[in-house]
Amino acid sequence: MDHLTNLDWTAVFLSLKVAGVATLINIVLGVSVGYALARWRFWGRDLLDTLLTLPMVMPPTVLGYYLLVLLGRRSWLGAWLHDHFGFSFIFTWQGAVVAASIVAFPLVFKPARAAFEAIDSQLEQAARVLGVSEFAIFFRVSLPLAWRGIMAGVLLGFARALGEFGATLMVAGSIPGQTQTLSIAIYEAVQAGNDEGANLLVLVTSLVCIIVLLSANRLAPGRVGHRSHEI
Amino acid sequence: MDHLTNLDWTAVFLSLKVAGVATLINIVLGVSVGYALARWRFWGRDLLDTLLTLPMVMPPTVLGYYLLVLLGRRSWLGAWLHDHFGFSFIFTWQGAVVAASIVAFPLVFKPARAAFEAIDSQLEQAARVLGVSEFAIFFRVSLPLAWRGIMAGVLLGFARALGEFGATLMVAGSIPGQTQTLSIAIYEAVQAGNDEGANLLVLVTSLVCIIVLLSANRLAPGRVGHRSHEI
Amino acid sequence: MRFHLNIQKTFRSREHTFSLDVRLDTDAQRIVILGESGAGKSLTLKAIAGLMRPDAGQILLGESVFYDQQQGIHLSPQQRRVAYLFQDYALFPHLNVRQNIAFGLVQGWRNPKPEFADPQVEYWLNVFQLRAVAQQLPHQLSGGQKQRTALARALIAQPTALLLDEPFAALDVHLRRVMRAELDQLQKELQVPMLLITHDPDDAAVFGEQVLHMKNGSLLPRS
Amino acid sequence: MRFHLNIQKTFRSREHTFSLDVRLDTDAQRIVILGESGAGKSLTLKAIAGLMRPDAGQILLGESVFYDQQQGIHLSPQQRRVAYLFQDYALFPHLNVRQNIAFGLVQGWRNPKPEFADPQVEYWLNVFQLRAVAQQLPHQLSGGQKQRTALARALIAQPTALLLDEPFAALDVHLRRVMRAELDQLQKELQVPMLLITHDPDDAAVFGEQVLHMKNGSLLPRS
Amino acid sequence: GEVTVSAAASLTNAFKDIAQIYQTHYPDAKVNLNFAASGALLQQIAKGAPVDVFASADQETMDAAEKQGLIVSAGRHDFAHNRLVLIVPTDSQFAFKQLQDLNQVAVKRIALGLPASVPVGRYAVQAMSAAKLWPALENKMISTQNVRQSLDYVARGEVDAGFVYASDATILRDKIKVAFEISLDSVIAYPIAPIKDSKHSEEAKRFIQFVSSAAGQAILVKYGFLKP
Ligand SMILES: Nc1ncnc2c1ncn2[C@@H]1O[C@H](COP(=O)(O)OP(=O)(O)OP(=O)(O)O)[C@@H](O)[C@H]1O
Ligand SMILES: Nc1ncnc2c1ncn2[C@@H]1O[C@H](COP(=O)(O)OP(=O)(O)OP(=O)(O)O)[C@@H](O)[C@H]1O
Ligand code: MOO
Ligand SMILES: [Mg+2]
Ligand SMILES: [Mg+2]
Repeated sequence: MDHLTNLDWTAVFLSLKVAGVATLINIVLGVSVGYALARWRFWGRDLLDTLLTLPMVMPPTVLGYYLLVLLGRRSWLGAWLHDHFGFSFIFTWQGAVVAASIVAFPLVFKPARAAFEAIDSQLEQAARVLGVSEFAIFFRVSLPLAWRGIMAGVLLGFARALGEFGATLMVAGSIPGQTQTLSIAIYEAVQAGNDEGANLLVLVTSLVCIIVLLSANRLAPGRVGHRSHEI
Repeated sequence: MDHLTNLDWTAVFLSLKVAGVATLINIVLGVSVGYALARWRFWGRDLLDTLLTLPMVMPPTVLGYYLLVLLGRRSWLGAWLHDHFGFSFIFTWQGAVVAASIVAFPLVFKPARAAFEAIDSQLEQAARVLGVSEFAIFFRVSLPLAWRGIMAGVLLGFARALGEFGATLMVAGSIPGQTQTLSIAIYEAVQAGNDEGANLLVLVTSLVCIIVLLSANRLAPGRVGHRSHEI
Repeated sequence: MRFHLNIQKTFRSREHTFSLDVRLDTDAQRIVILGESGAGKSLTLKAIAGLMRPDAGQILLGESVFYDQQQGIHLSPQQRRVAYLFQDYALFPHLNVRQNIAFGLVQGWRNPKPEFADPQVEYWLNVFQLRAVAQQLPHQLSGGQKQRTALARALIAQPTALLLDEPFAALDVHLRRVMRAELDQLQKELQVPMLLITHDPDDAAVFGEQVLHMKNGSLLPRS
Repeated sequence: MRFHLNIQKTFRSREHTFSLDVRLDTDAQRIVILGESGAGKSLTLKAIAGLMRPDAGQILLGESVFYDQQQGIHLSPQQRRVAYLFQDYALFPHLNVRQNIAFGLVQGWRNPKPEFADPQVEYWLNVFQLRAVAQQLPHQLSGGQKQRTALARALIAQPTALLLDEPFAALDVHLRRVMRAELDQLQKELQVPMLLITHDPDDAAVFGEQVLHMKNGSLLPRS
Repeated sequence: GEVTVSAAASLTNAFKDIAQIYQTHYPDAKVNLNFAASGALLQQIAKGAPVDVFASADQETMDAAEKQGLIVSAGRHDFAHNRLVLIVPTDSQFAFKQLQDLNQVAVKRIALGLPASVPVGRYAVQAMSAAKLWPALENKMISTQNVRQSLDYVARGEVDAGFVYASDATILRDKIKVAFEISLDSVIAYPIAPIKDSKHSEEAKRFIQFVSSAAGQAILVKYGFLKP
């Protein structure tokens, strides 16, 4: 029991670290890509959108296998990283971050795109006329107005990153204390017939997720200019 | 090869059926729940939202296990269904639908809620004053104005339902021609080291997904009242 | 028809408190409300339309009790069936001019088609000179076109009262005259009470059977 | 300062085609545009502000070339630095009155704080009688308060031209007078060209060094 | 030193115990255990995962590893045997004594690890083929992803019977029971081998020795495995 309790905490922190970093990456990438898809009209835009959604349809294990092929030491990229920096994604928590980011990416960029498209573009025009740079308009007008939709995607992405285990297991392995995240630990406990352990871990994961999601809701910037339904 | 080609098509149709029905269910449930969470203020609203997101964080296999406990022959519900209708979710495509729906549900309701919350409520008020019932307002004002955000979630949910295999495999088994979906077939091919088979199946799944998502984009009702960025 | 209004409502924001306290009991059919910006004119109309629930008081129109705090009555906007012109129009952005105007004519869960044809709609499209832009969406309209669309949308159903918040503010002098005449005639036909908020003395001249001044949330006795 | 305008633009919607063809060459500093609803007044101002790109023509203001189709010049709105009042205000819904007014004063990627204090902001809050509602969000404002906020936001930076689309339409007679005086003074200080769209003859009287009439997309010679 | 051991999922409980005892025996040692399906473990190793020891649940996977030159062939040996058993729910109405009994009409469904990837499934198919039952029973089979899924189906009464290893049957003991053991032509043997690219080959060798030592074998027996 003591042993289990100790194990839990490393796994909890590792999971938070992996899901947190993956979410940060996806906030940056997902919001940028969502914005680009919403604003720039180019040929094949919807096709690109669809291609970027494909990580969703692939069984995570398969995705993990492709990542292994891409990042492994035998690959061009993996070899280069290893030779120049002595670094490898395989069996490291950074590998888990890569897997979790890719799995959760569509969840972030797609709602972000929809939220940016729903903005009344006259407000961005008003900001332009006031002499504010496009860069600043993004942060001062577009982002706050798209906030709700973006947050919905980011929270989904965080939950998915926390729950992912198929691709993660493949790339990062399942080494307790190093790469064994909560969801991998759950999976392993189930496999080993340790049902109480698994239930406990599910409870812990759920609590972690509830706490993070609820605090994120609190963080949201003040209601964005909307009337309550009746005043 | 011939055998494989035959197998593909049953799996393709089965996958489409499962993901399609799951998506229909989620459109109804996810949009309703998203609307309810956006409009009704009640104690514990954000907590409920978070609880409904939890299927995301659980490894699908674990979710599948809980579903087995809930729907299996030994459960109250499973026994009742079996005794009165001779029907069981376990090892049937309907079971796969249940699994896929639950896994994809958060992806639909959360962006839907955000989209409903972003609507200018004055427009709903205008419809009220014009004597239109709340029911009709939902379909004639709220839904069209929230359309983009809802579609983003629905398409994500469809992709996820198509790609889901962990929970599906647990509930529905993997009976070729009956419950073996594309993603389960991919998983099995990968596990068996049949890489060409797996790659082919991945290609098929990706194509199916691309076709469905692209046609869904076309379906979207005309651009909802937004200026292009420059006129 | 007797029109009885007695409502109180307080808005508190961080630095500023605004108290609305409106009392009016009249048999006049045409009431014009003048008053400085921010006096509470729009809020008063909103309360009558059922879009703002007062903290206390009553609103009675003829036989109907729209609102009575003590009796716990607060009819929904749908039940009041008033014509209400929003000061900022509140046009449905996804519907064209024709559909916006026809919106209240159709019940059920589907919007009128973009080509929805109906004698009443045609009538108002002509009278308000909107025929040319009937197929355009709100964001493709000029300010005055939006205002006319919103007014037509409000007037088309048989309302129990006309509540118009600066109905001609965005129109040129000529159009104002045309529409004033049109509204004059409509009110006479329907014989329902009309409350009109305006800054234009000409409106007061035509419609001001009773002219009220509003200041700081209260109605001043007739000027 | 010479002001040269020669722009063409066609809008096609399903049933209706609208052609804008505006030609103007003037040294007047104060230009008032009158005209019926839907004549193309707002579109003309948008073209000058850089929010609508004409199909052909030139826009020159003093030494600056804002737009020249043949030379391929089309300055961004930021480069033109004009003060532009949107007919429907376009206030930022997530920022309070003070932040809206201060919006153009701060560069960088962060909005001014809700309590942002600055002599210029205080000046306009006072002059436009917005101090009491400075902390309120746009949806908590009356129509006239919105309009004044939008006007203050447009005027606060040192603009190269004033483009005002019905700036007083939502204001009562008294406030109109106050603000007209204020604008009059500002224009005299800045000495920049001013184009004002209005339906109010009093505006034309005060600001109409040159009064133009617009009809069907074109400017008619002075009345 | 440190040593990373990739072991088949079915060895989870036994290897966790072994690693713990090993570390108390050799306080300088630190064992990192990595569990997954044997096939996944092979793919990881093939793509350069820093693994020192590989313990597979079947010979085929280890053969593949050897063919790809991933392991030190000289160090490969079998460290445990297992038996194939048929399990049924504890409250089963059937009293199966032999494979032929499965051929009754009343028997509707049987859980079987996916033959293509789950070794236990492969052995079961071999046994049924040898008994001339295979095509007849084929459409009663429910393929499962792994042993645990087979166990769950049996434990929850969704299937009438399931094929697992004797070692797997130690899980969920209160819900399932072993009907009979199935005799096979070949023995079920678990191979272990050091990895060629290993940076901790000494530690790897010591760990492999410990698995085969009396202490290691005692633990394996506790979890239902047999001595090789
Ligand atoms: N939701 C709100 N919260 C706080 N204050 C509000 C809210 N809505 C309106 N107010 C305040 O109530 C006052 C009256 O507003 P109202 O819209 O009725 O003015 P009005 O008489 O219509 O003015 P105008 O002629 O400018 O449209 C204003 O000072 C406004 O700031
Ligand atoms: N995006 C667009 N697509 C099609 N037509 C448009 C578009 N924008 C404006 N129009 C049309 O151009 C014409 C001129 O519009 P504009 O807004 O300039 O009118 P205006 O003179 O400002 O009128 P008002 O006094 O009513 O505001 C109108 O008939 C309008 O319907
Ligand atoms: O279906 Mo999964 O999603 O194995 O992690
Ligand atoms: Mg008002
Ligand atoms: Mg205009």
